[in-house]
Amino acid sequence: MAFLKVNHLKVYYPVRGGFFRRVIDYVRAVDDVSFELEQGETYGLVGESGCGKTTTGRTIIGLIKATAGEILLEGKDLTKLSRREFYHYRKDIQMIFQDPYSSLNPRKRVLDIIAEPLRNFEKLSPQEEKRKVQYFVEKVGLHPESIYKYPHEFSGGQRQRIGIARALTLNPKLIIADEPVSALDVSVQAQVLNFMKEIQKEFQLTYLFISHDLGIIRHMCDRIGIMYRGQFVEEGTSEEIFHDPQHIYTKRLISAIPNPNPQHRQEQVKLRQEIDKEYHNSYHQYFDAEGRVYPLKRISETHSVAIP
Amino acid sequence: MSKQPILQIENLRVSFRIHDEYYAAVDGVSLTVNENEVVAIVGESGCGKSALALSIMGLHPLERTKLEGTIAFKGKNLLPLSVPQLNQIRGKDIGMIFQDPLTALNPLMSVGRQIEESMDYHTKLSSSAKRQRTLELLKRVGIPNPEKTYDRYPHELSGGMRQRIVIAIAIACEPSLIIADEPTTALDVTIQAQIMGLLKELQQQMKTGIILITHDLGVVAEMADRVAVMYAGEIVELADVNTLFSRPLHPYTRSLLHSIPSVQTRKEKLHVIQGIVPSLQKLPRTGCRFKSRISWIDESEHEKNPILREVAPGHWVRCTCYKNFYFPQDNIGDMNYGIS
Amino acid sequence: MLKFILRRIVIMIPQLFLLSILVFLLAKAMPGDALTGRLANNPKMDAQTLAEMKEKLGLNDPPYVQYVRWIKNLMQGDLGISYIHQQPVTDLLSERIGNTLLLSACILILSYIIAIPLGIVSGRWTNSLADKLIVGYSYLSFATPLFIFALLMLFVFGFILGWFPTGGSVNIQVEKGTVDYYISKINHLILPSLSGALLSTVGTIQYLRNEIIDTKIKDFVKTARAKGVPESRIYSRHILRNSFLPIAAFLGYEITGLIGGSIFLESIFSYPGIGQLFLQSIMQRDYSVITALVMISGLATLLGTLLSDIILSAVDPRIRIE
Amino acid sequence: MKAELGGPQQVEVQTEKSPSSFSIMWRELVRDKLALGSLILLSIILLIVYGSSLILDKEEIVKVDLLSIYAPPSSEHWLGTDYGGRDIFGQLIIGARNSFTIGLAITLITGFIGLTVGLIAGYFGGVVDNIIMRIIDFILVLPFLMLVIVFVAIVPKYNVFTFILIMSAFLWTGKARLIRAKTLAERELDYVSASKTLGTPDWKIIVREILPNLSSIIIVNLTLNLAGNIGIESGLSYLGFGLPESTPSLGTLVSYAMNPDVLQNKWWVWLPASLLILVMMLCINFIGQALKRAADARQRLG
Amino acid sequence: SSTSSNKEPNQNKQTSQKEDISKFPIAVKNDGKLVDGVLTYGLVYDTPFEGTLSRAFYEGQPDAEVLQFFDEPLLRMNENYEITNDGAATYELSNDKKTITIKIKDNVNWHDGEPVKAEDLEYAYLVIGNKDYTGVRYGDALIQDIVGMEEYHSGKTNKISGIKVIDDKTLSITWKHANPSVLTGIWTSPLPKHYLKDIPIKQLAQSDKIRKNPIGFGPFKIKKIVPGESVEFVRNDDYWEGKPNLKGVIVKVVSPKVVLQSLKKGEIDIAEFPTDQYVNAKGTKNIQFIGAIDLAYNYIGFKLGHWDAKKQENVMDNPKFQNKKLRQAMAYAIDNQAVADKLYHGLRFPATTLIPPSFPGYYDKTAKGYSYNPEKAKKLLDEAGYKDKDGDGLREDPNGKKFTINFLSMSGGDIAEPLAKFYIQCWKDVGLDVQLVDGRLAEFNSFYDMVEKDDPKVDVFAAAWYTGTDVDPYGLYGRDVMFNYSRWVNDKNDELLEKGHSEQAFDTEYRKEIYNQWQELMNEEVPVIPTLYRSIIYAVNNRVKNYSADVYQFNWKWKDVGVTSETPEVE
Ligand SMILES: Nc1ncnc2c1ncn2[C@@H]1O[C@H](COP(=O)(O)OP(=O)(O)OP(=O)(O)O)[C@@H](O)[C@H]1O
Ligand SMILES: Nc1ncnc2c1ncn2[C@@H]1O[C@H](COP(=O)(O)OP(=O)(O)OP(=O)(O)O)[C@@H](O)[C@H]1O
Ligand SMILES: [Mg+2]
Ligand SMILES: [Mg+2]
Ligand code: NI
Repeated sequence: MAFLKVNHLKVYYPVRGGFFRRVIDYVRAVDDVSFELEQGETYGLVGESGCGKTTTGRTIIGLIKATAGEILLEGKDLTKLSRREFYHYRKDIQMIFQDPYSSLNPRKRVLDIIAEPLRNFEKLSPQEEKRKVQYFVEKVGLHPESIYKYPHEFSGGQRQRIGIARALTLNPKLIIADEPVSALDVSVQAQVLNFMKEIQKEFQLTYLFISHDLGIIRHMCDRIGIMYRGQFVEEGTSEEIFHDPQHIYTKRLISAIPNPNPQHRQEQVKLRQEIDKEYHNSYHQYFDAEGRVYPLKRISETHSVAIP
Repeated sequence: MSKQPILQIENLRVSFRIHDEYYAAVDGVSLTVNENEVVAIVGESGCGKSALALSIMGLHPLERTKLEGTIAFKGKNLLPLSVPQLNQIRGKDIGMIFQDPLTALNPLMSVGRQIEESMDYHTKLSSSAKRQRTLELLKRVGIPNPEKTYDRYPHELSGGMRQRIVIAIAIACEPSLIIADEPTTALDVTIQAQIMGLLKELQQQMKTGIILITHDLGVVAEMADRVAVMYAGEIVELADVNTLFSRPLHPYTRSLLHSIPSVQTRKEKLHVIQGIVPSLQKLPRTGCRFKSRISWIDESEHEKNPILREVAPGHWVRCTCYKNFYFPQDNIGDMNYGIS
Repeated sequence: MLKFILRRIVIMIPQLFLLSILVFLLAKAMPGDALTGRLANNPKMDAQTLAEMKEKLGLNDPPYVQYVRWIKNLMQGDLGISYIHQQPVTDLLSERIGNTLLLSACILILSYIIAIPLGIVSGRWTNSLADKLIVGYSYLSFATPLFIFALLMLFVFGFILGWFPTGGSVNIQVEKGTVDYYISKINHLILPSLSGALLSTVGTIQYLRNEIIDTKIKDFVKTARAKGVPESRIYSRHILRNSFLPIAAFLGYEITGLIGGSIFLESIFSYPGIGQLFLQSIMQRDYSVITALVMISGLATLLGTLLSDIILSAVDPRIRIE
Repeated sequence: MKAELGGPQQVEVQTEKSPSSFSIMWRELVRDKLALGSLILLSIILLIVYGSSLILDKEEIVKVDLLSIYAPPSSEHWLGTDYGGRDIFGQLIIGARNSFTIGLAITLITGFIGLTVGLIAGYFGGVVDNIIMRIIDFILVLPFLMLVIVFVAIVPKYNVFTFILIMSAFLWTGKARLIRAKTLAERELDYVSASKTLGTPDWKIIVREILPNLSSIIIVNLTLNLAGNIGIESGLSYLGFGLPESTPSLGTLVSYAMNPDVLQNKWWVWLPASLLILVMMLCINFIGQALKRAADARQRLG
Repeated sequence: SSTSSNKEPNQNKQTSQKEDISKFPIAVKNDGKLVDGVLTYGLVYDTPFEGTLSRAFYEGQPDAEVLQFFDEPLLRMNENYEITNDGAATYELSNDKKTITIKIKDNVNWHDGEPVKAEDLEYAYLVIGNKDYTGVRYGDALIQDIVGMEEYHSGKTNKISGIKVIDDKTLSITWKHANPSVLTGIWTSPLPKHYLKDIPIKQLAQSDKIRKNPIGFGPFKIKKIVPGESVEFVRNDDYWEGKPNLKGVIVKVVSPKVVLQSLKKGEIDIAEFPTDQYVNAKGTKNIQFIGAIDLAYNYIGFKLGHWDAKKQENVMDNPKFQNKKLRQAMAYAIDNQAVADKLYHGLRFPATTLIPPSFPGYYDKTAKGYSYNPEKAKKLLDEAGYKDKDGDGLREDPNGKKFTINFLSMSGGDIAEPLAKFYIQCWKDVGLDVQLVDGRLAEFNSFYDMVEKDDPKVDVFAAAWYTGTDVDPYGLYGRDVMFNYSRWVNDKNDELLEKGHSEQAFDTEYRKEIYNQWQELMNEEVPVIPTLYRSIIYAVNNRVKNYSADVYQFNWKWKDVGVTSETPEVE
């Protein structure tokens, strides 16, 4: 059984209008999305800005209410749980946020930030609490003394680590990372990515890794789902997606990545032009009359594509 | 093929006043941009890229900024010019593209008017001629429906469209130099690819020089002719794009290249640059500024007063600390690399 | 657009309805009524006639009956009859409201005429001497009570220097409709409106100043500079237009403040308008006038906010009213 | 009236996200000579006022003395007397104390209500926010003067305390709006989402997470508000609904200037109080502006 | 007749000076030669005038001041406020004193040229008595006492049987009772029937014919009205008594705050001057001050019972102040002389009886009243059993219980507070614990609300009455009179008041004797303590001639008022 199974998830935001500000339409931020995560793997969610990645992630962790569908964590449907019941599942899913600056409360010391979940779930004595916090602080590679500092005294990468330490304190099984490095400087990105890989092994974590940077996705993920306007266009292993993309949208996405080898400039441009041409010519093969993609179709054990 | 230099920056220092004292954010930068050439400036956030770009345009707040050195545009030093004099050049001879296409556009003005505006001051065209030209520009930057778009407001356009407008503004008067400060950072990859293509195309058509500021090495590889790597206000390495990617010398350049995950190759671990860029006030002002971040290179390997040296024709590196730093895949010996 | 306005007006109805109930209850909760202690100049009155009059005025009915009667008339546009003025409230208001509107409009315009240049100077040249003086003035005006200031203005310019008339809204001896008549009207307006305006600039100055400081470091201003737009045009075309937005938005709220200020100004300058009328009616428990005035000022406030929204949507293309 | 200044839309203050904002505020205050001078002057005034009002016999000061009506300043009455022969200086001291206390109390009470309501509306949003905002809108259209009159008439004991309550009942709305707007912005930040995912209850998020981050704008706003609230009762005194005269206040003293004779010939009755209001307001304003600069990185003096 | 003051003047003055109203000239002095000029008359009020410009309908004092220029009663008064035959009509009283016959002079014409007729006066009564009438004049006992008035008022008849139009210019009115108040209080202001008759009575007060284009038969005609702020009058050449001296009059509202400056600048020629500003205004060169004693007095009343609305009479059932000695002691304890001298600089002066000196014929000059005598007050209190038993300096009631008196005083003007404070201090000095009701002064409406409704919170209250021209105090102190706020009832009082307006009382000597007895009774019983009499002062520009301070115009006429230069004198 899959560790996390998302079934026909839909998240609609109401659009109000008309005379009485009634709901006249919906933004279909996530529109019938299904995927599965196995324990210990990293699943990447990629797509253009606004395609619904964040919404998917936040719905799974319960920050946003699902409009329809199921989110099964080890077989238990999270969407059907009451607030109270959900509380117990809180510990199993944690999140790493995009912006290390706004995700840490600037008015709290690192100790208080990291201890916050402990205080909510475990009754520990101050000593125990401190010990535990220090343990995690060291785990994420910071000096144990850091716990008395405030977030602004750390660099972006260090902050992101603090965020990770906070997520780890409850021994979660699943971590949702929503663009964990996109706000970081190039030189710091690597630090965090490496570190995330390390702790994944150590703590047996499952990642749902959200990003629009295909380089990072490729580096981190075992399996990848490509999203387009709230739906999946393609899903497969990293190899399959990058070396054998099936959907024109996927191809286009991959060809758009700049090639860091100046020698291949010409070819890259040519490739891009070809794919663009293909995209325009064969558009109707991939998208229906309303410009929406077709349901996923399995083409191999691990690879599915949205083609008619 | 000999190219005409259009911009020659000599020993530029840009200092900002913080707590009554001036701190240099750009420190002794010299750089030449030739006609029809794309010079990329890369570096970590805060290394002074934007400060450099803004000083060319004279856009720093005068009361809090000190500019030293020379910025010669077509042989004329821009630094001593007054604002009205600068206005003759801004927009006409030098165009600028900003990072965030939403904030760079006036929300209350139709985009057509915003493009036209620079023509108001630099040309004597009639208003219908200006409009005509604006529509052409819109078409040129790939806006499908220029007539309609002319009267639109920025918020009604998508990010990619907006950036096209910003580019149209920059090229409105056919400048001979365009400064693009992270023109694609805020955009999705697919849009980024389009915008890069557009820029390249325009550059080739108009034979303008471009200063391209970015931190995305992929973009650099695809766009630039020459690359300047900046660290802590200084240029640490300057070379043509092929050289820089195939034979990076400065440890900082190397680290940058290795720390970026690539789609093509999958590594288990990425290279990590230790530490962080120090803040402006705490910047080391003597010695090799990168020293503190490469602990495995011995103190003594760094120069006391590192200068930018031409180690091979067109390849400049600051500090000699790279010399004993061995990279197996490099073949330094093959080439005529020496220390002059 | 029309739909939006309509919708907003529909939303106003329950608010006004609630206001009407509250106002009515409050009016009744005030001690005394229109006849309390008020027969000062009619020394001849017996208890029976007094009771009869109360009956006639409906003061003896249970409050809800009075309310229903009032609201029914209100909906037909009948605001009742002022007891004190023995005249339909609508007539009374039409006599007075013109003056107040004129005065308020003058104050508003004058205060903008004064505040906008000052705000611009102070925002453009922050921390300059001029800026400090302007900020100093705005604090001073904030700290000065309106009634003291108005009195001083009246003494200095009205009496000591004798430049302006010291009371009333128009010289009775000029013929209505003549040029003289309008000159006289303006002449009577200058002093009160200037007093009001000089003290009501602080908000505008401060908003404008802050807004300019905020706007002038925005990216699009940099873009404009990079285009080679001269500094004066940068301000006139880019910074100011954007900075005026919150002021436009504030315009509607100003109306409420003006009604409050007019009470002071009108009584000091003997300028017969609704502010003074309101005070008089409150003091004399002239219920029909009080309730009418409150309803009108409530409506004005609501319309003011609506106006602000409309202005805002007119100048800011980002806010579109469908 | 003057109290409007706080207004429906507060001046935007950008929050500096750093815990040491108190020390930044202090630094900014000390750096600004004007603000520092204001702080010192204000402290001295308050010390004198609160100190000497302990010594002064209030009964004695408000006692009518028909033998020394409108006495000009002399050694016996430093600032002369009013129409009741009461010592102006004593009234000034006690009045300043009352006015400052009133201003402070109104500021604090409205701050507290505004904060609570604003936080709740901003944090929960949706229906709660809608209802609260409608209530606030409604309060804005209420006839302030009339309500004051009704309240004054129906409260059994009209004194400083009830006055504070009445004024506070109206003046919290501006603050609630400001706090709400700030909270709305703040709750979008990830640290709030983080707390939610960590299972922290809503009330704790409001109190422990969001509130501390609003502290600097709250301080700035309250300071500037305090300045406005000090003279607040003078307008009402003019209309005859100020404090009873047995409770001296600066507003009452100032409003004596309504009498043209006092205004022109008896400066000692109203001028000291007016100046005191002015000085206190300016001091507080200068301090507030310095704090505001501290809270807004762009305007800092450096 | 009755009422109250809502304009408690503002007060003040330099400690040393003391004015004396009896030394004020009553008329202006000006020996200059008249020129044909326009005079400006200031209405000294904080509020605009209401603009109900009809004697049958007006209520506000400002309207009354406007009315005097273009309208007047048919009968004039003498210095005792008794009707004379000098006015636009003459009268004759029947032998039984129940019927008066009024004959309007021939040349008396309305401003539109129509003659003033007997039916116009009848019409005035028909309007006032009508059930649709919206004004307050029907409350007058003298009007209700007219034969047939009640029937007319209830709608049973459409004529008043007691009022007969004898011919075009002659009319008679018959009352059920003979009452000397007829001589001082009869209604003789006609309404122009030809002009108004088409308007329903209900809408008369709001009609343009009263508010915008009213007509009268007075010395000036209205030319223009700016509602609420000013009125322009022009000379009525057809005035029955001859052509007035002034070419025109402008009446405009002037705020009391700036009245002195307006006078100095010559912006207004005549204004009733706020007494509290007099000390500063004195000596102003371009104006003269004239003055007289006002028809009013201030008093402190004791709440002795309540008004029974059903029975329409006062019931004296409050035990707290039934002890006469306590009331007397409280009267002795207050120093009115000090109040008058220090707070009012002599422009108010201690009252000795409830009939003010402005009724020279009835004011008891010999009455001593209660002059300040704290020792006597203490003695009386001791006698009455109010002694300080617990040694706190305050007296307890005879049962030894804490005795607190709740004093209600009205706010308004600067002086209200120190005055109330001063009284409280005075009483405290004799050992009485007096507190302000609710700890504060009451605002006008709250004040009268509490007083009229006999709020149990109130023990003692300070108020004032304007007496009007009718000396008869019945309307203020009668058993069945609501305005008897102290609710004091006393048989002797009833008897004296009844006699005071009996047929016999047409004999002035008799009436005077009765009222002397009444004044003595009131001073002895002190249901109310008379405290102060008031002055009324007018400031008049030096160029004005023939103007005088007596409001009821018994020795001057607006027709004679003139100016001796084209422009006002300026200081
Ligand atoms: N609170 C909201 N109300 C209405 N629409 C919303 C809301 N939040 C998101 N959306 C819309 O839902 C869609 C998906 O948003 P989402 O944030 O999930 O995208 P994303 O893939 O994370 O994009 P990005 O890469 O920019 O973060 C977008 O079109 C967005 O405009
Ligand atoms: N107006 C200013 N006043 C003071 N310091 C400034 C100012 N502008 C920039 N700096 C400082 O100068 C340094 C260089 O800034 P600059 O904006 O040039 O960096 P950058 O390389 O463009 O970074 P990024 O990639 O983030 O845009 C930074 O430390 C920055 O904090
Ligand atoms: Mg997202
Ligand atoms: Mg930059
Ligand atoms: Ni080095």
